[in-house]
Amino acid sequence: MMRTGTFATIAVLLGAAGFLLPQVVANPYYFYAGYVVLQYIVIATGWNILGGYAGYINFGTSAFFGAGVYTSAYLMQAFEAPLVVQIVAAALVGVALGVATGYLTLRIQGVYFSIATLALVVVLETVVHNTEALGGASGLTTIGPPPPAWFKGQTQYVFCVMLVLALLAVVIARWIETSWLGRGFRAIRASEPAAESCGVPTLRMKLIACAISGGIIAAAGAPYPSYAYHVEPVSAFGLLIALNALAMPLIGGTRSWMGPVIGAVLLGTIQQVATVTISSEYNILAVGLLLIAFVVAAPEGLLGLLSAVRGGVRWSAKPARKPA
Amino acid sequence: MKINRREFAVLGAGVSAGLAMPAIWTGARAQGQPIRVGCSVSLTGALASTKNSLIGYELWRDDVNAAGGLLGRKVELVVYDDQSSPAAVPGIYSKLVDVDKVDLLFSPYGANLTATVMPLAKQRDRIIIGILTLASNDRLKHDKFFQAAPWGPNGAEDWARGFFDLAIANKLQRIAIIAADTEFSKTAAAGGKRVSEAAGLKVVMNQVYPPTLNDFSAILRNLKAAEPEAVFLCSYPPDSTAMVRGLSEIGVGESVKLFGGGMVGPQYASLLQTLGPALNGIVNFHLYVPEPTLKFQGIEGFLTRYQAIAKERQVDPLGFYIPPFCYAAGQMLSEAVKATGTLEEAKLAQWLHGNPVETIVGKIAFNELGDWTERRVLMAQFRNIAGNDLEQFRQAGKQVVLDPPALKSGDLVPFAKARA
Amino acid sequence: MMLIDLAANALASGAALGSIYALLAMGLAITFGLLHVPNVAHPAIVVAGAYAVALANGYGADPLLAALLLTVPFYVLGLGFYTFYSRAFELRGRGNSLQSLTLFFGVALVIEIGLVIAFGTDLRSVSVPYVGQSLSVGFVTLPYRFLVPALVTPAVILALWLYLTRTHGGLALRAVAHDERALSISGIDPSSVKRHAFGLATALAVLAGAALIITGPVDPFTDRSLLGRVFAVVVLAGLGSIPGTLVAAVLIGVAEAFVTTFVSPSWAPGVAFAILLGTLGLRPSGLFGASR
Amino acid sequence: MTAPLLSVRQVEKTFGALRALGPVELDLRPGERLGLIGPNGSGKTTLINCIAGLLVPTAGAIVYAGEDVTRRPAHKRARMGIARSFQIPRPFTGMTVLENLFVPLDYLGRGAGDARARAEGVLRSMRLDGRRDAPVESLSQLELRKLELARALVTEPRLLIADEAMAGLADSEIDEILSLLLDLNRTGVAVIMIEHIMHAVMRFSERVICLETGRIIAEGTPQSIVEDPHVQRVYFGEQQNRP
Amino acid sequence: MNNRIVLERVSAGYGAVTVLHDVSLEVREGELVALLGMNGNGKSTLLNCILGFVRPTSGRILMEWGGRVTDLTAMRPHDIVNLGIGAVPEGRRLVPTLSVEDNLSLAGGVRRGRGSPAETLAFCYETFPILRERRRQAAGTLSGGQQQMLAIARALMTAPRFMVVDEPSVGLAPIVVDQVIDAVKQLQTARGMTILMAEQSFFQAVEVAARAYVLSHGRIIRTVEQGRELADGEEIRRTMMGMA
Repeated sequence: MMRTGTFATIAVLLGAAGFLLPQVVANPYYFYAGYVVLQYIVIATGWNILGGYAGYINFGTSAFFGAGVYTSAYLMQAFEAPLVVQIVAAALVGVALGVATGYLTLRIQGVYFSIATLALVVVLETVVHNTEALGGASGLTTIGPPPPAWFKGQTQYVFCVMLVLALLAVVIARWIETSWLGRGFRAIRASEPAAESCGVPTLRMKLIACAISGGIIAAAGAPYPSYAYHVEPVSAFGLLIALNALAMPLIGGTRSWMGPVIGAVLLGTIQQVATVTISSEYNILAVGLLLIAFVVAAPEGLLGLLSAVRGGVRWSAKPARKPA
Repeated sequence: MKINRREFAVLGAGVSAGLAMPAIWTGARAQGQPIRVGCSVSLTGALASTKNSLIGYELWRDDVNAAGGLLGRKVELVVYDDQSSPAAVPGIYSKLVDVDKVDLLFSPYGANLTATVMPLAKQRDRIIIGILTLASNDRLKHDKFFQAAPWGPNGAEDWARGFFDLAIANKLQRIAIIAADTEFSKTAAAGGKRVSEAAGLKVVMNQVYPPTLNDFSAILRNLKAAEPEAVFLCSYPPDSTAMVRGLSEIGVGESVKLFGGGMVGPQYASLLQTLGPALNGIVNFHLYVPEPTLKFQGIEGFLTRYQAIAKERQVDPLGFYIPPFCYAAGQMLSEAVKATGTLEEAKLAQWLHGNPVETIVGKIAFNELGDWTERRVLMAQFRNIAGNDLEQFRQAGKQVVLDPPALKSGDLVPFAKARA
Repeated sequence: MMLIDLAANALASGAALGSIYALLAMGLAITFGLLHVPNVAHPAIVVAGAYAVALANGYGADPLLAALLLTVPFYVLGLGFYTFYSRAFELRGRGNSLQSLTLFFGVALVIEIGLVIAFGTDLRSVSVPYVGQSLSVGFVTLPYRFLVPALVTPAVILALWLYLTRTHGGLALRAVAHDERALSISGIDPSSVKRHAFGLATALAVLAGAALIITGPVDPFTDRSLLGRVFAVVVLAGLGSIPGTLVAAVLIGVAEAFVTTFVSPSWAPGVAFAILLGTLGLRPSGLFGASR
Repeated sequence: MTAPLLSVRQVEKTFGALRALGPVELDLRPGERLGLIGPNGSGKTTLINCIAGLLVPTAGAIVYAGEDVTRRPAHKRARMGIARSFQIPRPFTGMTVLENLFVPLDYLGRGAGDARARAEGVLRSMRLDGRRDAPVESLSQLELRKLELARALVTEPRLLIADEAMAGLADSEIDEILSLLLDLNRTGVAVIMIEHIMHAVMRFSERVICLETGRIIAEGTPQSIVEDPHVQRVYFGEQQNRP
Repeated sequence: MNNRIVLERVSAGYGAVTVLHDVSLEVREGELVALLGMNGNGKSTLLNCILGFVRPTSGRILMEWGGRVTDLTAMRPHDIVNLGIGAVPEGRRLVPTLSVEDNLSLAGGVRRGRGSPAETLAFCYETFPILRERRRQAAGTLSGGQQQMLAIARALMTAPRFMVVDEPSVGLAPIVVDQVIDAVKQLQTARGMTILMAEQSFFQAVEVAARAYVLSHGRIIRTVEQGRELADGEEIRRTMMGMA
């Protein structure tokens, strides 16, 4: 684990670099592509708090993402709310949705939980389809006020906003990981009865994990209307978001905050690059094969692979003692 | 799990290299001479059936290059797969504009995907040709947008107006409107409702259904009960199929004289072949049918060449619907460049606003929003379809044009009679 | 009168639709329900089956008959698929649901693109004489397009039931879900039973594919819209309950038909999942599941 | 006689039609060492799960430190000083040994300031301090057993339930765990020991209870238990005269 | 012909724990041998080694039968069973949702070239009439003793030459314990079956067995030949109870 000082320095430097980037890099394309990668960092990090730390696999990431997208799109349309307000509101909606989902975990576990979250996506998508104020199937066109001049353009602006969100998400994830909260989550993942016996209020902890995770994922959706200028249910609740949300932490490693970040950067970048290079059905084929290859060859993710290569026995049990 | 600083730096370097890759890759290519025209096509995902538009672009490119190119330069296409996902489109078009430095743009297919490009096109003040998008420029009013679809000047309301004109002309009073819950269908349905109300027709049923529906029994029963004289249906290929089958299975009742209008699907060979005689009597929109009244210059040659390629690529073997308009989209650009002798977009746009373009889908004149000044959506009635042979659809008389009057090749036969 | 008419028709078409859902979910009820392998690629396999059936139909074969013959190669395909899966996970004594989910997502993507490459992206359908006609009994009218595949389900369930209760292989299959060691002790290799179960589920997928493509046209990405519903059916039924699968699927089908008829078709997909969410909240083990 | 620390009053637990436990009646003095024996499936684990709060009894009451805790969740009982180890060690994977001890310290909040010092103290007393920063995945069986106990002890409970804490250990290792438990007991902690390793239970316990098919069939000093005919029957079967 | 099962210096364990240390024993054709010891001393691990569920870390397990020697050490459980080693496992391992007869036919349905399943089934019903009476009933609804009998009958259905029986008396009422142990004894006396039985019910087991091995902490601490048990009984008992 990185030292807190190092981590804080890197975070601040990255943040500062991000804000200087529009002054240095003229080509807006990198902000478009970077935005998507950053968005996935936030989503994967948020997913990992529930899925990686606490061990509850959320299939329905797109429900939270879509809720965030629509909250902010609606606020933009109806009240011309500034982006900050949209993000905060989206996060709150995500937290509320997370708590509702969390109540499910009080009763159901394992695959049942995962399927329930899948159902959540369909229910929310249906509601959006049938709500005139949210534009139904046609969606909403979301063109807001021009961004502050410093950023040189809308995309640079939302990129920086997403960078801040990504840093925030990672800071939260890292804080959780090293704090009592993260120890509680991981205790739940390892064994709920043992966690209970150590005084961990597992039910409340699961609610908290769902709420934080949901809030972060929904926040990741909030700048989307400002990025794409148009929202509609199919992409807001798309399967790709849910798929990436679980594939990215898996590829990076689910045990530490760094895993989802590495996975999101790697898979997100590959997808972005593949979109504009391979650019055919072979693109999706490559992603599919990549997933299979990772699961088979590096099931603990890159970080797991790295520590296995480096530490050898560190993560595996010692060989059985030789009998006397 | 520990990662030390050195390893983190290595990871970081790898990631930066990954991000920088497209720049390195395409940077070298951008040195070339050709005029580059860029767009995204839905090669995968829900809209993948529109990927035959690529053949339209390619044939246009080949024709231009065979004639010596534009301004003495070859034309080159830069095409990416948007996976039918609107979320992927902004990044792709930024890549096209900012990295690949394309000279001219086509939009992605359809309104939802195009909605995410229009702000970019307007901000960068670029010419963009809309590929079968509907009402995409109504809000932004970008003066360099030109539509490659014959929806007419007031597309959202008017593109299916021919259907209502037919209803009025045939003195039909009671109308039912049924639409799939998708952008295009709903826009059309809403437009249809306004047109009907303005014309004093009575809307006896107005219903939206999810695009995954494949059992229309319930809707058809409700429809029968409402006793409409005309049924305006806005549907997508799978549900169009289900609805047409429902017509044979459940029926719509004796009252219906006019059925169809906005069904996407029976323009494609696969559905024509599947549905065959079940289509008889349906009056539906189309963009091109092989009727004698539609002998535009070059269209037949285009289709012949298209069909050879399509067979090989396993895409729609007829190619009546989208590909000619993609070719025409290219013609708009090449004609403008030829006429003005420049690639300056302001001049090209000015020329396109001022001069009609001769294309393989007819002569096109644009209004200030870039829409066609004249609506040229066809309302064609399926007649005398026998069996499931695809060849018959290449003949005249199978899809008789009823509207617009200028292109008319026959008159409405009431629905039940045409099916009998 | 009108109301009864509509309700009766909704009931009939809902039941038919549900019966087809059950067929779509049947293979998953075996792999996921009995073997606990979260095979999210199942709908993709169903669509692949539908393509195979369409191909055979192109040569004039009846889709259901073709599907029946195709069960053999699909069965073999399933054996291979499971062997790969177990090599990747089970034999190494690892593999959690996250990993197998990701694996199967990958497989689903590969199948989708495989279909695109092999057959293109246009909608495919089959031609059979009974499409476009319906059966009318009193005021209830039911298209054969739904009725015929819907009748396949009870036949499949009957066959499956006979197989599970009357044959040695079936007994082994029921036992493996419960206790692999009980099988070893009976002298039966549990991993070969599981491989066989996977083959069976894959063979069922081709029957489901035939049913799917008789009801309407299919494209390589159709699986995405099936995924949620088939999982909903299996979970609602309670994992592994074969008759429960039919009841749950019919319940969903009828609920959808009623909402379509009496509320609005656009609410139908959500309603099915709302039922699922409600059931999970109140009776987590599904409608017919034993206590966990 | 002092008030009991724990009273199990007519507790029963059924799973469906199966009666796994009870009715069972049992009192435990503060600082007492109680052995709980019985064959597999006799209800020992069900009983301690009811005491620790992982199961809610079907009938009866559990009174701990004067309070009725029958329906209180396990984490609240942990807060009241009931600690337990598990038969199959359940370390918190993905954490180091020290972090494992932080979990109860975090949630039971004993001296948050000197948590680290406390944890290290417990590790020292368990002779686990050498493995402080090792990931739990790398621990040996003995170390896992010790970690299980350390995690239970770090918050200074008043009652420790040790569920087969010595299973699978070598004799010297059993002695090591036993002496740790005796040291602990000397500080006033009551211990319930569930164990199959008879010589360990007999050496450790002041009082032994034998369960069979969910009921207490014998109770008394180790010596009297060994000689109890019921216990003998349970463990050795009926001694019949050969015909 | 010297038909027998031999364990040669077998050690085994789970992960970091070694449960069996260097255990050697043999069971000759026609013998009923008992394996005694309290819970947690390695009886089940030993039997699971024979059955292939636990792989020994060292040592060999051999089956010498009909002049052929087969090394069981690396074989898979079902192959071992089909070779002629019937198993009545710990916890019985019946399939509770299947009927009595289905549980039996599951085991009888594999082709092994020994005995006819129909005859074996008849023999099982003859030996345990209660199973015939309840043959349509789900195994999970039987009483403990009946389940144990079913487990024994199921082992018979695999047409074994040798049977491994793990604690048949566990969790049963005293009267039923006698019945079950008698049934096992009957298999030996009436059918000439070779049996290795792990048991906690010391006296009953010693009484019926030709020889008993006492297992403590994974080692054989004592071998008791039949007829000597009464002299040693008290001492062994005290050792096992931890009072020696």
